[in-house]
Amino acid sequence: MDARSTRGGKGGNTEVISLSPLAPPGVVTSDALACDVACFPTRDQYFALVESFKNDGFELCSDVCGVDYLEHMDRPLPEGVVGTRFEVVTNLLSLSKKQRVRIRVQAGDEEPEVASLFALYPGSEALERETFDMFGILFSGHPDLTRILMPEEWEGHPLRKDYGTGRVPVQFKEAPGPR
Amino acid sequence: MGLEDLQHNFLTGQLEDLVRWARRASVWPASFGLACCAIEMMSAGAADFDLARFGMEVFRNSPRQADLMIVAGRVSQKMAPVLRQVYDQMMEPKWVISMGVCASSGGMFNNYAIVQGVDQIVPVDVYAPGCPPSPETLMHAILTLHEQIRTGEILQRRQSGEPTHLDAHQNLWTPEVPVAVRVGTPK
Amino acid sequence: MMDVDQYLPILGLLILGVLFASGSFVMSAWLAPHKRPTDAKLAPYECGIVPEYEPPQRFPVRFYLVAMIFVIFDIEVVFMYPFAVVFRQLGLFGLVEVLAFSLTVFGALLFLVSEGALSWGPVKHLTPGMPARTSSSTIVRIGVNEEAA
Amino acid sequence: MTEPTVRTAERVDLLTAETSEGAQELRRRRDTQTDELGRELGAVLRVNGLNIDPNSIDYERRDDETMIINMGPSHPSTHGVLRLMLELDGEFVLRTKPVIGYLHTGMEKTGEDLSYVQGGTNVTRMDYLSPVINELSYSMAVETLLGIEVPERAVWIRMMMSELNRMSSHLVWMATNGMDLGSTSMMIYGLRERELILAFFEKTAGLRMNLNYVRPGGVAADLPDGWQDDVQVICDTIYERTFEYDQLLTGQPIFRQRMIGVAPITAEEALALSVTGPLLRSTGVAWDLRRTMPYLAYDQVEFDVIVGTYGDNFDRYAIRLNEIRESIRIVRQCIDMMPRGDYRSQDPKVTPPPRARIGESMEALIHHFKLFTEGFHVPVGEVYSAVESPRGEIGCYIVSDGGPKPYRIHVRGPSFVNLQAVSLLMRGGSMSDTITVISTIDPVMGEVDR
Repeated sequence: MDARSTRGGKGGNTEVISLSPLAPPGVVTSDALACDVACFPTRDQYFALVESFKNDGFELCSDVCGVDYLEHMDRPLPEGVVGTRFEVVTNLLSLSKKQRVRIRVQAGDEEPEVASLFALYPGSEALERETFDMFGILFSGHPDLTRILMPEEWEGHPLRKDYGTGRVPVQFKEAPGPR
Repeated sequence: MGLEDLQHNFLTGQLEDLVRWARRASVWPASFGLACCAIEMMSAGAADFDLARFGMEVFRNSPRQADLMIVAGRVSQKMAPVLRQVYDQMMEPKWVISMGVCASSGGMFNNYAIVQGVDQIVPVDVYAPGCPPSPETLMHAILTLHEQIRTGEILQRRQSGEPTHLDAHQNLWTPEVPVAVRVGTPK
Repeated sequence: MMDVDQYLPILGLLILGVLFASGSFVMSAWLAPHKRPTDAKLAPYECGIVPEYEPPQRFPVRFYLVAMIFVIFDIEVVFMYPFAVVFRQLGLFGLVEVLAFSLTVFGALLFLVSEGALSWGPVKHLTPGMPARTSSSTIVRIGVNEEAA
Repeated sequence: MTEPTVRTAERVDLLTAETSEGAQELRRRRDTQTDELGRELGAVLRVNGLNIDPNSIDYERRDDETMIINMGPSHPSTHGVLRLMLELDGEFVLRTKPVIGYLHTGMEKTGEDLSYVQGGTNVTRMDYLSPVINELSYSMAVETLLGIEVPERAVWIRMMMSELNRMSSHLVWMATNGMDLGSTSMMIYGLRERELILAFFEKTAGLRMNLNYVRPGGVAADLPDGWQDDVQVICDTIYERTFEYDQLLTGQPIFRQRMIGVAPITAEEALALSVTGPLLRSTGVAWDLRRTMPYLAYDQVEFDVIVGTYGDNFDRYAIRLNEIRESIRIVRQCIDMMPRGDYRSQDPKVTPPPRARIGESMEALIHHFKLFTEGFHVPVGEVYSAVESPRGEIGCYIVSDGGPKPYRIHVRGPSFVNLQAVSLLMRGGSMSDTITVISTIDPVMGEVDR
């Protein structure tokens, strides 16, 4: 199914993005699943790939977020990529070439850990803190990896799939209150 | 010996009505804007829906000079102790309007992050429905509060059915130790 | 003894002052509702957060310099009052005397200002051509055709 | 009289512990490492290659010389519940650390429980000053996943509504910025003009704010008839009012003193901090998604992208003021070129049958019932669709696993990223400049904390 529609929001030119020459070898790219191109580096190719993109004209790192594939470990992935539970999705934007590229790196199952992009893009500091706060994905090399959205002594990472939504059953009788 | 030690009799009857009327006419809100309801509260205070007509000319920023706290918006778990702290620091007599469904009952966000109803933290007097309540709804809530003030007991506002004569050492206002405000981590 | 009645008005003023001050204290203690200080209410208000660190006692010296300027003018005015009362009798001599006095005091003020007591402004990163701008002179409009490279 | 409660130490600690956030706070100088002191020069310092000389930090400044205060959650001029911890040396700001999360509503978790039909109501409450633009980025993401086409009229209605929403958001900014700088009359004028737009929203979508108007597949309802002269009145009144604001604020010495030359930012610092929107355009970088990556029908209307020169507060004010005029220009072209046709795509997968047919045919009833209870299924895939909101690039990243509910929905909030420039913009400035810096960044805490 071609998920591309002319009026759709992706904008920019959609032909497959050629990796810059200094990108580490063996990085799989495919655009079967998405409108823009997605690259699937492994954990140790991740920092080098982002660095190659930065030198290739991607000046702005617009988004870093985590995804928890607990129920979809068998999701469709290009061949040669081993799907793990946690994934970090980074979105780079090139102002000169008016292009976006999405980098999906598999972050591992139990203690997900990925290199931090702070040295390349200081703007990703808060985004990585939020991903750590919500998913528990560690970012090695991050200046101060603490919680950003949840209160300090909160246990657990709320956006994980095995974390309950904390729904309170709707009470119709007199609600408990300090009255 | 303060105003609340006065016995109810014909001599002091008029004085109480006078004090209640005066208090109703100039209730100053503490601007406790949290989310979308805060924008509606601002437009309620601005030119078109002027709140100044009800004596609420100015939104006091420090709780020391405010009588009414309008909780405008959704109260998150991180914000709950701060809300309680600001409420405690307000001078008596003080009232609370819970503006919007998120403040009144958690609204559409029934999840780990939102306190399901601000009356688990502070005693609330008037609940304003709506998401966000339009300025007219907020004004209706304010007028209901004015009625409560005008007809309510003069100072023993918190306890209903309490003997009118007040024991000076009895702490009737708010519980001494702040209520355990953080609902904790639901699993 | 006959000049005692000269001081009667001052006595009257003194009594009125004391009466007013003590009266307001007594009335407010008598009529105010019962104070119920809780810990939260006594805590300093810092936008809802109870601060952990006590504010440092040593304030930067710049605040004291401003206080100094006030003291200078205060002293000057204190000496003006008695002068104003006997202003006519003293005549020219009094005028010159007061002018000399205020000149010396003004010297102290000049020293203070030269020390930078009043240069408080923030670190302004002013580049040439910045100040004289209007809301349309400071922006560049990029239309459809001239695409900024 | 009641005995005064002695503020014994451990009772105060109970109170302090209640509201303190531990590691997220700004610690005192003696227990922070040297590179963390770099926050004094903004987080950008720790990136090599940028011309900030690290020896301008006074390392041996002792703790009792500086004061750490909270410009905390309930503060009149922090535009919502943003808490800034400032380290002050007398009147000047050294280090700043924003502590956010006081309005965290768990919207991304709630978004995973709502079907695609209901998702709009959740997303629209994120950036409550520009609800239409949130819904637009969400709906375009869903439509790209579904691969469906939106009819021509719906595209133009969406564009006009999002431009009106940009105007109302900039008007609120003009109002609160004026109020922060002491001009309460600007507050009254700004919110008075905004009422005109809100009245039109109420007439079209039924709600003043949080209107669930732009939905996957088109818009909720057609424009009310006679909408042309409503919008015409809005455009004319607000256009001449912008010159009144210009006259009121631009020549005013206090306004100029507090805005000109305060908190400048250069292009590389802005790009390094991934700042977008008026904050980035004020440094001279002409990046406006409506122009560079056109979506909807922005390539068929002509408008100007406003770019600043010095990158200071005054530029950001001038950009927002002129962007109101540009939006008016776009809305006027929308009135003339609004195509006819239906306002919602006729694809049965997304659009429920018209109300009248439900009474007649059983399938229509079943179709309507199924659509609104379970919602439509979206094919497997992921998409990131970005749109230009008044504060910057708002992007909606949806991962769908074929079910009626999004498997993961993440919204990239522009103010969440722009807030990182706070420590860089505020260093060296005076305490009163922090107010103007927060105001010109224009954060909306709903989309920062999501």
